[in-house]
Order: sequence, then structure tokens, then C-alpha cells
Amino acid sequence: MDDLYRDYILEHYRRPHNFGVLEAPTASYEGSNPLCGDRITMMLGISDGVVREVAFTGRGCAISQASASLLTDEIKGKSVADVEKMTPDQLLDLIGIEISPARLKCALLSLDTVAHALADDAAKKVEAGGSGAGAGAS
Amino acid sequence: MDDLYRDYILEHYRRPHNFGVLEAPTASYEGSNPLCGDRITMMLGISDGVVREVAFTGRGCAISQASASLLTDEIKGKSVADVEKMTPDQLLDLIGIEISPARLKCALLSLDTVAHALADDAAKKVEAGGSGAGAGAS
Amino acid sequence: MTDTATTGPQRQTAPARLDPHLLRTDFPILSTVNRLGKPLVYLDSAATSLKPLAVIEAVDGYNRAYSANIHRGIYEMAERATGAYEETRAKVARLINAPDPREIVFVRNATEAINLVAYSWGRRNIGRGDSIVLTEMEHHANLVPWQLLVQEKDGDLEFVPITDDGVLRPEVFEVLLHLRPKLVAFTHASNMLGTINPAREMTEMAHAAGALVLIDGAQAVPHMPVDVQAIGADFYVFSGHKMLGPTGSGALWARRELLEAMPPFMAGGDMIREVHLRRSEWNDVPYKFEAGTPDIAAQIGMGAAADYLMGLGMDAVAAHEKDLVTYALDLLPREVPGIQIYGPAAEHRGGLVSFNLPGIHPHDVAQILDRSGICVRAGHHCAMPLHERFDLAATARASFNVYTIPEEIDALAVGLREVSRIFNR
Amino acid sequence: MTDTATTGPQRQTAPARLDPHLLRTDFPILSTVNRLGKPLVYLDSAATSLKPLAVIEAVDGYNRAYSANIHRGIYEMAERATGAYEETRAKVARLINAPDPREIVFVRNATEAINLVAYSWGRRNIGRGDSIVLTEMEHHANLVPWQLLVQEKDGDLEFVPITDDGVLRPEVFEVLLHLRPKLVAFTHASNMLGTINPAREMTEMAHAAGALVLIDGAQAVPHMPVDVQAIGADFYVFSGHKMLGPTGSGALWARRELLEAMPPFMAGGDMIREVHLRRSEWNDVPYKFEAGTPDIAAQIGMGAAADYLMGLGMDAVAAHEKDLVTYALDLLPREVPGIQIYGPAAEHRGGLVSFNLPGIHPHDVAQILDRSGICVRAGHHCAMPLHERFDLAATARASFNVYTIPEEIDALAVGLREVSRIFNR
Ligand SMILES: Cc1ncc(COP(=O)(O)O)c(C=O)c1O
Ligand SMILES: Cc1ncc(COP(=O)(O)O)c(C=O)c1O
Repeated sequence: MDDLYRDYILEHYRRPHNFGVLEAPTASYEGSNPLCGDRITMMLGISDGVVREVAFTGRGCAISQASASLLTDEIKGKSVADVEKMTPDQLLDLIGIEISPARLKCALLSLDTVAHALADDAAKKVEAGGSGAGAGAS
Repeated sequence: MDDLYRDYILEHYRRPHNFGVLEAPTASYEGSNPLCGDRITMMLGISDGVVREVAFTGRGCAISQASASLLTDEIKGKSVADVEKMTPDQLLDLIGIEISPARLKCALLSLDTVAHALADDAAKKVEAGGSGAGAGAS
Repeated sequence: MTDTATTGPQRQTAPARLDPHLLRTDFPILSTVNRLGKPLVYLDSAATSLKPLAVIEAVDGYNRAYSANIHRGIYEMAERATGAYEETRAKVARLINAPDPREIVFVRNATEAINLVAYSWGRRNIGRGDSIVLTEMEHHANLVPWQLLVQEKDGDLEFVPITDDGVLRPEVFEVLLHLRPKLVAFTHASNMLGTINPAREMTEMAHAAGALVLIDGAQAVPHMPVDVQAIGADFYVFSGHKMLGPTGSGALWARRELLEAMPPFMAGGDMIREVHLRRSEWNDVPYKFEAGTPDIAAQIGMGAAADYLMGLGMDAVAAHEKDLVTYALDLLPREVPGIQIYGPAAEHRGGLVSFNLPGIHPHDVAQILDRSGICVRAGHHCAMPLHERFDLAATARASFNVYTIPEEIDALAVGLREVSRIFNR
Repeated sequence: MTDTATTGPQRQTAPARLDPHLLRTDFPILSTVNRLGKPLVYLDSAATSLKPLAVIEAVDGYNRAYSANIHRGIYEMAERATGAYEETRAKVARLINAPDPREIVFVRNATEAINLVAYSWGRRNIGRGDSIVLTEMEHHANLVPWQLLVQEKDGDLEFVPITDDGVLRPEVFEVLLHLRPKLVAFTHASNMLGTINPAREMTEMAHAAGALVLIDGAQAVPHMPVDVQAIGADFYVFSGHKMLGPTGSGALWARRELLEAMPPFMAGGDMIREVHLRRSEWNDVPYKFEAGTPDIAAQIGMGAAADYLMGLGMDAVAAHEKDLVTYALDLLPREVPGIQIYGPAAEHRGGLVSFNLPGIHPHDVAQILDRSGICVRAGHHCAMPLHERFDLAATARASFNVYTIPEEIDALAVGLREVSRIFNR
């Protein structure tokens, strides 16, 4: 048995949770790791400061896809503030296997993409004069 | 006793033969070895294809100065054709001490400068329509 | 387009063979094991090669016994260092049959060599509307410097396309030459497809159209006989670290009159003849292009590598690697169900194979192989546009060298079956 | 102008001393003898330094045991190589107190670092009529790249003159700053005069006048504590091979926002994020500036050198070399009749002494010393304009490092008396 490719990781890779598109995401971002060709689009449906819905599409290695699957499960229903506070180490704990330095970028791409989506969303709200209503976009 | 700095080399360095200027050289050239600051001006008085007079000025290390002193002795009275045929090895034989690769440029500066003076002179004659009379210059 | 320049009429038809099992003892790293006790199966030689003892000791010998600076020292150690450094020039010239060691400019790697030409020759010779012809299979090193150049000068890039088999299309090359490009720059051997391009024929065609030719030999010089005179190239570049030499070594070869006409690239010590506060004069070729203290240790190591390769005989090296790639192209499709292999048939390629397993990202392939001590590369191999051309995000690549043995290709096949098993369990 | 930046308020007033006799055993070359059986008296450390075992073994260890390419490999050996390479960045950052390892760009040597800044920052920021202020005591590496730049951009160079003692004239610097130069570039320590320039004060003055500051630390980093933040510099460059590291190693430090705003210098693999046929995007700093396979072995060796120096303590190193130069400046005039010594008093200088013997060319001096195993440099030391300033064709130079001992200066004095004897017999 391979430490890195445990059954549940492969399971998440083969049948990722929350894989698909949101019809009207309030925040979204396409993140990529051009060096390996990993590419993930994260879509979030936020209301009242809570991540109500989340979905992702993309292609990439087992680590990046399983990481996105696990992360989306984790953040659904959490407050934006809590999601923003999530650290790479927390995600790595969630993934639960040992990631070598060369694969860190793969493992963290999902979190990085979520962070970008949230930051873009926050910036949009500032621009819109602090209005609390996300404008929804892709 | 030092192999490289034999008495006759130092003698040539301290009291170089043919050191000075020709009043009306038919060919002359200033050669230099900027890496060490060696600098030699060779002046030749050529008539009927024979080096009648030769003098040099300059400053530099013992090797380059002794080499110029020995070389000028050697070529005085020789035909231009013979001087042109002189090889670096012949000059090194004349110097008679072992020259390390780093000092070769010092040792050969004099010959190099003579060769340039002769080449310039020949070029001038070609320009002047093959006339045998050197125009004299510095 | 078939290539005769690199085999040449005067070469033996039946080249001597290497004994790779025997020469493996020259490579100390091949007797190491990984963290799990697995012996090293190094199939990433196209990224960088392993180093034989002769090279390791050449570097170590300089560092231990005569680590002086060169060219200006009058003491024994400095003369020894200068001698060893300049001898490397002669060795490298011999390796690629350059007519004159003074045409060998030492650089860090192939990348620096190409940048040197782009900055020095390119900025002087490429003007508004001038075009440069490249190919779709270039390594980023032979693409991005030209992008920067044409951007600055408002010139154009054109690309020779490739077939689905990964071979250049000569009829399009012909058409592009009608644009009368100033330069044609192409790789002698592709680091992703393995394709060996017909360097001499392409050079002749380019010259007939009035273009100069730069050849990226990073994947050729380590693996086959290269004769820059027979090819007729104007610029030829390669890296020492891929030809059994140390990192930090490499060479640009160019015809003497080109080098002489080119302005300096970097400026500083050693590349000057005279310096005044407001103007300077340049040193002779090749020193004009070697500013500052060079990587003396590495270049001396590259000299030892050139000796080692010439000792083996480049015909024998090429024959050995042809055997390996023929073996791999036969074995892998039989032993690894579903494997997708890119690039041309063995006759047109050097010793490397890029591939994918269905539904498995090459990063995962490489990671699982690593546990068996098998080193392959996964990614775009610095050839993103080529991957785009095939609509691939990434590939895995196994690449060979003189020390590669068929048993390692067997191990790769076993490893790949294990990858499939894990992913399909 | 006196320099406090390099000692700083928080440093010990009585730094620990080195034991040079003890540490000499770390340098294998010091137990070799020359062709005549004379032990090595190496007084040419300003050209390049000797290498301690730790450095030799760091290079050898990479070549023997994990000689993989970096950044893209997923296998164990590649991760080890990447780790060692990136650790060097952190070590070098610590050595010069850079705030962030990502501000360390690896280059071949100080020369390449300066050329990088001249090409990348300079071509974008220097325009017609802009001026750059240098000094009369610059090494060619910090002069000729700026000549090329202002020639291309139609800018101007101005030079801070020096006194006959070899010290910069602050009042003229002040005046030149009224020209509002875009850049002030000067050497932290002169490789011919030994002068240590007041880097922090000069940087403050330059900044007050709106200029950026580049400091050539090639002769400073190996010999004294350097704190780029305390100095306040914008760019700081140095060579690994002069600080006990291997040839081929070196670093440019620059403030992050400068690096980020600068366009790439060389282009190729590793410095890109995305490449398409006609356009590319750049990688993050510092990778944007490291195109192609870097000199992995050499940079790892520089990391070992940085560790070695920090282990000794740069205060102790500086104190040791100050002792040596004080000793030499006292001994040589007493023991060597007629010797002419250039440069300032010991308090303003680092560990080197340039000199001439009356009526004897320095090449002859060096050649005769070589027979006694004594290595000194003779020539213009890549500082021709400085030699012109003093109307000198050449000088001889004895330069020190951590392994230099007073006995070697004694040997130099004896050797120089022998030179005089030979020439005056
Ligand atoms: C003050 C100074 N700057 C720059 C350099 C250039 O160093 P490198 O040849 O390692 O690039 C030197 C070395 O001689 C130097 O002494
Ligand atoms: C075809 C080709 N060209 C150029 C290069 C660049 O070599 P380096 O990184 O040594 O400059 C490579 C190496 O990957 C290559 O395969």
C-alpha cells in the first residue's frame, strides 16, 4: 500500500465531492499551477457571511483534485471569516497524508484558489461601496 | 641564482641595447600589452629591403625589455624578408631562459611589434602604388 | 529531410558498442539507494546527467589542489588553472569538431548561450519587421529569448509546425523561408518528443534563403556525434551538465567572424583590453564574451566529460541509446496497457520516451515510481507550447544516457504497471 | 564619512578572535607544496579565495550523491537537490542580513549581478541625459556595464574622485549628487587600494538626492560583517568564489519591490510561469532572474561557505584581517627598502596591500616570489582607470583571508628583499 495514495485519496480523486458548477456563484476564481498543468475553478455561493454552496471544476493530479474535494466538503456551511483563517497546515491535516515539498503546490492549489475567490469578492464589495450583497460573477 | 633572471637578462634590462629613438624611421609601431602595462615603440630604418637601423623605447618588465634589447641586436642588418620569417621560438631561443605561459606575451611583445611595424610599412607601400621607398612615419 | 551530417560518410557502418554495465561503475551515484533502500533507477538524464568519477574528480581536484583564478596570475597554481581551463576549450572543440578552440565561448548553460546570441548578435541584427523562424518543438530556452528580442525590435516569430508524429514539416519550413528570415533557430533533438531534426539539411535550406542558423544542441551533444562544420551551422549551443559534466558549464560555438563582429554581452574583468573612465576596448574572441571570473571548476569538469565521451566514442554512445529507445518503444506498449507514447519511431529519435497513462496525472506517476527508486520527470519539460500543440497538460518522460541499461526500462515497465494497479484498484 | 553601518551599535565591542593557525587545517590546499617543494604562501585571496573542506565536500557531495536538477523533479534526489539549493538562499540572506531569502538572486559572480541590474533595471530606468555616479576606484565589473548602458541610452557617467591616500572625496560626491543621478554605484571595499568606503553614509546621501544605490560587495562580504538593511542599499552584489565558495557562485540582493518591477534579464526555463508561442508570463522573484539550469553544485557550495563564515563570526574575521593589514603596513616599509605602498592607513582598509618596488616591474616581482611559493597578483587588478589615476602601469598586490597568518607576511618581506637583491646585484 502506498502511503501517499491511500484509498480515500484515490476515492476523492475518482469521485470528487462538489465537482460541478454553481449556476450563480457569488464568488469564483480560476487557479492554476502552470508547472504541472493543474487547474481548478472554485465557485462559492455566499450569503450573510456564510459559504452556503461550493463547487469546483478542473483537472490535475490526484493530490490537487482530492485536496479540492476535501476542502469543499470542509468549508461548506462555514463562515467566510473562518474560511479566510484556514491555514495550509489545516488543509494538509485534512488531506492526512504526507506531502513532499515538490507536491505542496498541488496540495494547496485548492485553498489558494478559494482565498483568491474570497479576496476578489471582498474587493468587489469595497468597490461597490461596502454593500453587503455579492454581485455574483464568474 | 634564479633561472629566469640570469645576469645577462638583467643586464639587458638595466642597459638595453638600441634603446632610444630614430630621427627618421621608415617604419614604426607602438605595441602594448595592456594587461601588464608593457609598452614598446619599435622604430626601423629600412632601405633596399634591409633593416639598417633599429631603436626602441618603452617601459615594462625585465622579460619584455630584455627581449626587445636582444631582438633589436638580432635584426639589425638583416633583410626584411628574414626578419619577417622570424618565429616566436627563435626569439625565445635568443632569450635563452624558460618562459612560463603567463609571461609569453611579455617575451613576444617585441617581435609582435616589429611584425606590426613591417606590416604597416608593407601596406603603405602597396597603397603608394608599390613604390619601394618607405615614406617614413611614426 | 534525413540527416547524414551527424553520421557522415567517413564513419564506420558498424560502430563499437558500449558496455553500459561495465561503465556504470564509473558513476558512484549508481551504487546509492533511496530512503526505502531501493537502488537508483535514474531515467531523468534529459534534465541533467549523472557524473562519472573522472568529472567529479576534475572538479574536486581543482577545488582541493589548484583553486586559483585564471589568466592573470603569474604563479604556478594560477598557470595550472589557466592551462586546465583553456585545455577544456580544445577538448570541447574536438567533441563538436569546431575548427578553432577560440570559437568556443564558455557559458553557464545552453540557456545563457542563446541569450548571449539574442542580446549580442540579435539586438544588432534584428530590426523592425525582420523575422526569426523557430519550430513548435523548442525548449523555452530557444523560444523566450527570441520573444523578448522581437518584442523589443518589433520583429516577427514564425514557427515550423510538426506532424502528429512529432516530426517537423519540411514543406512548411520551405514556405516560411520565403519570408527571408534573418535567423533560423531550432533544436537538434527535442527534449520532449525525442525527435532528431535533420540539422544539415535544414541549415542548407536556411542558408540558401539567406538566414543564419542557430542550433540548440542541448539534447544532441551528449548523445550522438555532432560535427558543426559538417552541419554548417553558424551558432551551436549546449550545456555541460547534460553531457556528464558539472552544473555551471556549457558552451556557445560560433563562427569566428560572427563572434568578432558581435558586440560584448556582459561587461567586466577579463573581457576588456583597455578600460578608461568613459570608454573601453574589448579583448579578443572568445574572452570578449567571458566577463568576470568564470566557473573555472565547472568548465574544467566539462573538459573531463568531453574526454570521457570521446573515449567511449560518440558513435557507440548513439548506437547504445538507439538500442535503448528501440527496446523501450517495443516493451512499454506491450507491458503497460493503455500507455500513450508521444513522438516519432525509433529511427528518428534520441534516447527518451514521453508518455501518459490513461486517467492518471504524470505527477502521480512520477511520485509512485519514486517509491521504487525510479526517477522520471513529469510536467511540461520546459516545452509548454509543444504540450499545447498536443493538448496535453503534462507528460511523464523517461530519458537515457550512456549508463542506462535495458533492465532499468524493465523496472520502469513494472513500476508503471504498479501505478495502474494502484489507481485502478 | 565614517562607517558605522558595518559595525552597528548592537555588536560586541571586543569581537572574538580567530585562530588562523588552527583553521588552516580546514584548507587542504595549504598542505600542498609547489614544484620546488616550497609550501604554499597564498596571498592572492582578493582574486579568489581558497576553499575549506566544508565547501569542497558540499560540491563533491552533490556531484556524487544527489546530482539531480532542481525545482521540477518529484523524486527524492531532486527534492534533496532543490532543498539544498534553496537553503543556500536562506544562508546567504542571513550572511548579509537580507530580510527575505526571496530577495537573493543566484548568479555566476558579482560581474553577472551588475550586468543583470544594468540590463534589466538600467535599460528601463536610465534615459537620455540621465546620469550615474560611480567612483574612480571601481573594478571594471562596476564600470564597463554602466559605460555600455549610458552609451546605449545617451546618459552620463560621473566619478567621485579619490585623494592621493585612496579615499573618496565626500565633498565632491556631494556636488555630483546635485546632478540628481538616477543611480549611485560604488564598491564597498576597493580591490586595489583596500579602502573600505562608508557605505551607509554614502547610501543616505544618495537616497537624499533621489538616487538608487548599488554596492559592489565583492571585496566586503568575505571580509567583514555586512548588513544590507543597516546600510539601506537597494542592490548589493558579491561573488561566492571570493568568500571561500566555489567558482560559479554569486548573488545579487535587491529590495523585493525593485526585483518585482524589473523585467527579466535572461529568458528560458524556470524563469517563466506560462509560455505560449508568442508571449510568456514570468515566474515569481527570484526565479524570474534564474533562467535555465543554475549552477546547483556551486551555489550549494556557497551555502556551505556562508555557514563556515558565520561559524567563524564576521566580526572575528574582520578583526583578524585588520590585524594582518596593520602588521603588513608596519613591517613591509621597515623590511623592504624603497617599497611604495598605495592606499589608506589600516583603519580605513581591508586586508590587502598593493605596492611596487622601485625600478622593478610587478610581473618580475611576482615571478620571483613564485619560486618561493609566494603567490601575489601583479597587474592592474581590473582597475585600469585607478592605475591611470596614480600614473601606474601596474602594481603587485598581497591580499589576505581568514587562513592568512602573520608568518606569511614575514615570508613576503623576505621574498621581496630577495627580489631587490636579484635586481640590484
Ligand atoms: C571590487 C570587485 N568587484 C567586482 C569583482 C568581480 O568579481 P567576479 O570576477 O567574481 O565577477 C571583483 C573581483 O575581482 C572585485 O574585486
Ligand atoms: C532542448 C533543450 N534546450 C535547452 C535546454 C536548456 O538547458 P539549460 O537549462 O542547461 O540551459 C534544455 C534543457 O532542459 C533542452 O532540453
